[in-house]
Amino acid sequence: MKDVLTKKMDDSAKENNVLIENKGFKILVMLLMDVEKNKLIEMYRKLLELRRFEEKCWDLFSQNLIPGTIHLYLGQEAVAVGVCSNLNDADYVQSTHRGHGHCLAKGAKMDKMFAELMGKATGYCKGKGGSMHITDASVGLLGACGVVGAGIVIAPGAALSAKLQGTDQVVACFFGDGASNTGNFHEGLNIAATWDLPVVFVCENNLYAMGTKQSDVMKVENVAERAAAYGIPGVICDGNDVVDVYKTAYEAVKRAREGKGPTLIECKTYRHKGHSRFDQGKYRPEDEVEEWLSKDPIARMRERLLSMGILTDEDASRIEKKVEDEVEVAAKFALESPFPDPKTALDDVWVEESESE
Amino acid sequence: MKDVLTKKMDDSAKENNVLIENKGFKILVMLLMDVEKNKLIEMYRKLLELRRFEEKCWDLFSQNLIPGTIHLYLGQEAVAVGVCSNLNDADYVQSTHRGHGHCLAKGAKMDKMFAELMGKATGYCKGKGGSMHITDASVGLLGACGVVGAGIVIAPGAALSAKLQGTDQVVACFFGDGASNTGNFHEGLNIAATWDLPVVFVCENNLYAMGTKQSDVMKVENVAERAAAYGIPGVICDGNDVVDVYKTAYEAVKRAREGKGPTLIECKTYRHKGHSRFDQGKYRPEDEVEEWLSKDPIARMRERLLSMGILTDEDASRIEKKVEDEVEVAAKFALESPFPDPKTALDDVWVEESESE
Amino acid sequence: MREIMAIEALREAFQEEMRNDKRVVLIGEDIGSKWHGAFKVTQGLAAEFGEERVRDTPISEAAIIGTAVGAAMTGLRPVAEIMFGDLIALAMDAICNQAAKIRYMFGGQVKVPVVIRTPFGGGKSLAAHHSSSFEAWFMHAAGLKIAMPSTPYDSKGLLKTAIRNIDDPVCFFEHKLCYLLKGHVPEEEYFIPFGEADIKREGADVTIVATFLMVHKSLKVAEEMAKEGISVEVIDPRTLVPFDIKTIINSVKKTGRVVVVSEDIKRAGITAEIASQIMEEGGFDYLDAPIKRVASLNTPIPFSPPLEDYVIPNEKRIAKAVKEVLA
Amino acid sequence: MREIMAIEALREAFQEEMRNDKRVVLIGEDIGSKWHGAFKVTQGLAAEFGEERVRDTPISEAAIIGTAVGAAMTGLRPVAEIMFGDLIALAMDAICNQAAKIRYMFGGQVKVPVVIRTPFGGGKSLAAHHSSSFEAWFMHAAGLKIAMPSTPYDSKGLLKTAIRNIDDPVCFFEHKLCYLLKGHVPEEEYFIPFGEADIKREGADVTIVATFLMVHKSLKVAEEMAKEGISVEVIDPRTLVPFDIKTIINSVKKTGRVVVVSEDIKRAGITAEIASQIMEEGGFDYLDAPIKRVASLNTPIPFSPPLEDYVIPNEKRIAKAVKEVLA
Ligand SMILES: Cc1ncc(C[n+]2csc(CCOP(=O)(O)OP(=O)(O)O)c2C)c(N)n1
Ligand SMILES: Cc1ncc(C[n+]2csc(CCOP(=O)(O)OP(=O)(O)O)c2C)c(N)n1
Ligand SMILES: [Mg+2]
Ligand SMILES: [Mg+2]
Repeated sequence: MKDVLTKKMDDSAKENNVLIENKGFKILVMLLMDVEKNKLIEMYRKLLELRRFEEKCWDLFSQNLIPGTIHLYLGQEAVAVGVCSNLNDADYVQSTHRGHGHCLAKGAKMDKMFAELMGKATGYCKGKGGSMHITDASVGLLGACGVVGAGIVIAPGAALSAKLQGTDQVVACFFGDGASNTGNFHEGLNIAATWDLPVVFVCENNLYAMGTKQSDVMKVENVAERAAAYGIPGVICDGNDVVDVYKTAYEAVKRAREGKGPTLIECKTYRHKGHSRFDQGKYRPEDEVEEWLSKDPIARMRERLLSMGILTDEDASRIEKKVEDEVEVAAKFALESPFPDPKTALDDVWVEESESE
Repeated sequence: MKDVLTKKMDDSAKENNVLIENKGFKILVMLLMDVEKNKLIEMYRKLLELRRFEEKCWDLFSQNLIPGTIHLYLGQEAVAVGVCSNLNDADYVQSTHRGHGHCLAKGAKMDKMFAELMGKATGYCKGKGGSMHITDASVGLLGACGVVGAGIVIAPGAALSAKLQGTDQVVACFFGDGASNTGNFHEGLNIAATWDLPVVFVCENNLYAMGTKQSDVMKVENVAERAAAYGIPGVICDGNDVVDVYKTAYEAVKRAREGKGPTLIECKTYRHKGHSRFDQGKYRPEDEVEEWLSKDPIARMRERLLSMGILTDEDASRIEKKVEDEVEVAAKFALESPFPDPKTALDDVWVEESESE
Repeated sequence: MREIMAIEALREAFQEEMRNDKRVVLIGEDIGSKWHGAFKVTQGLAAEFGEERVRDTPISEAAIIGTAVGAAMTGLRPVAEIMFGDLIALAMDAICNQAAKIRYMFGGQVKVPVVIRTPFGGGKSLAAHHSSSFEAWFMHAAGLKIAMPSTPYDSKGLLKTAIRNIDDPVCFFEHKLCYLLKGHVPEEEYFIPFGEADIKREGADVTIVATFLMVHKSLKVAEEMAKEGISVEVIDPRTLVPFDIKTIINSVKKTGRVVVVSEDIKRAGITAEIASQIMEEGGFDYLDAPIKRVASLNTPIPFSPPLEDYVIPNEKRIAKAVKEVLA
Repeated sequence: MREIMAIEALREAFQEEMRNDKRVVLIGEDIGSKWHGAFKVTQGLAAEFGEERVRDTPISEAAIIGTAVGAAMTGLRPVAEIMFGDLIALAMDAICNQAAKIRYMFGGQVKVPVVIRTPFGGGKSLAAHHSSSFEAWFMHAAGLKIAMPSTPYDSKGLLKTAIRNIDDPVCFFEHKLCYLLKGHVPEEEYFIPFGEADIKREGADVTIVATFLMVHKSLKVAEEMAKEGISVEVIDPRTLVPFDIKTIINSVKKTGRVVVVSEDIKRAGITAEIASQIMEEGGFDYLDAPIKRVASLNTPIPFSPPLEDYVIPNEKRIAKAVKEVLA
């Protein structure tokens, strides 16, 4: 069970009368009591997987091996990992144009992802989707989406499926600060709220939508405040702290699974690179960038685990080495894979027939 | 000046140290001091005009003299009159599918309105628009609109015009409770808020969107609560009390005119008839209907003015007679007007040419 | 033989399909027990199947379709309704960028068995926001199948096929003035396959290809023409995607003359595509005259009856076109 | 003679028109001084004209158009930008139900001089949400004028006309792969009227009607064909509404053979309308072979280069069609 960690933590906090404000630290105290160490280590490993995967992407597209454009998840890893660590295999995730992290965190495999990004026949979408439509339906992904905000009306549909079919599945729906200004945001949150659907809306507020500062296009400081318009809880968390994200999502997922309806979570975070392929992010003040780089979610988690003795330097190195090797193997698979036969462009329009020329 | 009334009222309230909670009553106290009686009488006259106009419509379409469908404003008169009494001739009004009241309150003439509703060549839109697109651009109307919510993104544009052209015009944008669930509501309010545009968003919450109860399609009790999502004021008023609407809109219009940005006003009101032509409103509980009918905005205003001595029974009868006569004259004009030449269907697609067949 | 109205035929299709398969759910504005749908198609369905399966929504066209798409991707077979065809403009992204493209973009990993219903057409003096015919937009969006029944019989048979047998997104378009037309509808279950045109009347001199209400207007014209000794064949394609060009070409081989009639505006409308396909797929060599298109004039639909009548094709215009191709 | 890129030509048009008329304002996502537009068309404009007149917006496509429409109705001459053509699906109501219909519905009381810009087209491996060509949708919406320039010269001249001289709503479509093409552009002010096709190359044997990037591909084909002694005329209509059918018919009278080439998908695309108009407006009697349409296959645009190349028309397919109409 995914939620054992938090439950044990809460129970034992009560028992021990631990009174610690910081949620992340509170969990770490529990861990010192040896509760579910592995969960935290696994989250760290995941963070690292997302990081190395994206670094390799950066590398590959610098070599022109990835066509089109690409939106890297670098810097936001704690959000996807923190949220998805609360999900079961059967749960759904609606992703965005910046979707590699969501895919990996939900369990997609790196080899078929690299292959898709490179437009290879062995990719998840047989080369038809690329970065902006990458998905692995077999692990509950509803897909990356090139239209900002469009997934926010699709996610409630998956939740409706779960509700009507009587499963306890929940849907995590990711989107950016910019997406919260779209009409789809309003309609999607309202319908999910009205119908008490099991959706966790996760806004990754990285302060910018392309070059546009969030504060220039909305008069509220926090996207979470918008939850009030739908009569659902709106919660803010530190999107660069995987433990805080985990804990915040835990409550929201629980609420959704119990049939109590959606929650809007806002994760304050930052992207390390520009918006997309060629953007250098010059519109962002240097000190702002520096400040956020110093809050790197992976370094923070590593340091914590080390300082609390959950991880030794050697463990850490071993994990890091392993992830790096896996990334290389996966990229190699993709590099060596063939491009699709052009005629396959006619497949997959319809379920039964192919299109004709 | 349209806003003198409220200003005088406030000043003199301060001077006299009047401490009366009810805003409507407070104004009446001022009136007893003989401040701007005429304003109130004019509002009453307007209310009556809207009422008699719609009653005549009801009559005409019962005789099959109005083609298509029609959404009567009966019962909601205090909203249009209360808001528009704050507007100058140069100000704009964005109307809805239920737009007759907005048009009349902003100064459209009954004769050309009846003619349009009947599809006559002498109508405001030469028979091309009908009830759902009725408008008089010469008095600042941006038009009725058949697509629920669509006007909410158009209104900010008119406000942008005013702002960039340096006028002090404001835009009153009307819409229903149902419209507040559309994506356009979200995008329109957000862009107006972000740009501090002079718009007063007026939600006429009549509890229903066709047969759908507001409380079944949103989890917040008041549409006004949604203002919080845009960082603008949200205010509720008694939509069946023209004085309360007037006073509430006064503040919002002032704010807009001073460049301080939009306000969302929610007017709680009720439609007396069904939603449209053939609807009998059977989905509404009888006691609810009764309760609201007892709060009829016109009867209330009449009674008040009488009891406060602003209007005598004779004055009232004279006004009523006059309005009724005007309605009859206007309807006669429309009835006697010709239908348009079919070929004129090709005009007005383009500014310069006509379409060809 | 039983004659019922199209709205009854559609309702019957829903009843049968909803009884047959729990995954079929209806999503739309005012389709439930308070209003029963703007045209009363869904009357009684909420009472029989409950509000969980016949879901009234907020006025949120994008979310109506988006939610249906998400549900279709995850195991339901939703039927989403947009109350008036014009309002489908508010859901174009959900329909044409999402529903239509998802399977393809994802390399066939998922299917999206959603049915999107909406009524098109004028003739009721509802003016420019409630009278449009936008079917050409969807014909031009890769990934959507499209049905547009003209009769009660076709309505039931095509809707049942759309719900039960087609795993791709279907746009199921209806026509406001066809709703109350009566016609023969068997009480037994039946399915009409997509991609099979129906010859509504056989003839030898001219082929009319028509959809929706224009089928009925064309049939009247054919009847009138028969009195003058002109034999008109009237073909209703019934589905635009897939499109049964073969049946039409066979007819053209016989008649050598074609009039294509549709209520959507002429410019870039479905008559253009149908005429082009006829030319390309073998018709050119058999044609004795250029194909005539009869469609609405290139204007929004006006409110006033004399104007509206002028813009939308009527029997007179159809007859004139028939005479012209025969001239 | 000065040669500049289309993005520079467009920018110059903006500069001239914004200097000329204060009422011209730009509204769109990331068009200002932070990003300069996704394709850098608006670079420098915010610096020169200020943020009040070059307005960055939230990600709110419907409000971008709606706001521009409201502004146009009340005295401004706004130019609204949708960052990618596919996303225009989010603003279909504002464009096709409001901008297009308002003047008509209101019986001519107002005008709506708004220009709506967006880039269409594939070829950049941007996949199905950033590569579509939806111009046919707008050609099928009564009340919109449509320009789609293929060269820098046409870009500047048509944009200036759209902003200054046309009081109706204009859809001004651009093509991503035409942006960086260079061509001769006069430094002086000039205006290209809507409704005048341009013969990009004269020829006697076959007429190619093409738009956007297909003009350039067709010109290459024409050059190749010339070597084989086949003389190809290439006509670019430049505006879809109004549409200059006369110039095309005159060409057809000469050549008797036509290929229509467009990047939008074939089914119900602009090639259907163009082919139909040619047939109806006098072409039929002069045609020696059925008109051939070359367009994208009826699929969403795939991501991977070999797939995308297969779906979008290339020189080979155009050449093949030319040979076929000549056969
Ligand atoms: C509806 C829509 N509008 C515009 C775009 C172009 N675009 C792509 S990403 C992006 C910014 C999105 O910002 P945000 O939602 O904050 O996500 P982030 O990129 O910051 O992760 C924009 C404007 C788009 N893809 N879809
Ligand atoms: C976008 C849209 N969806 C649906 C409709 C059909 N319709 C017309 S009026 C209406 C109800 C509107 O409710 P509300 O906004 O509360 O206004 P009211 O009728 O109560 O004045 C509906 C659903 C429409 N015209 N436009
Ligand atoms: Mg962002
Ligand atoms: Mg209402």
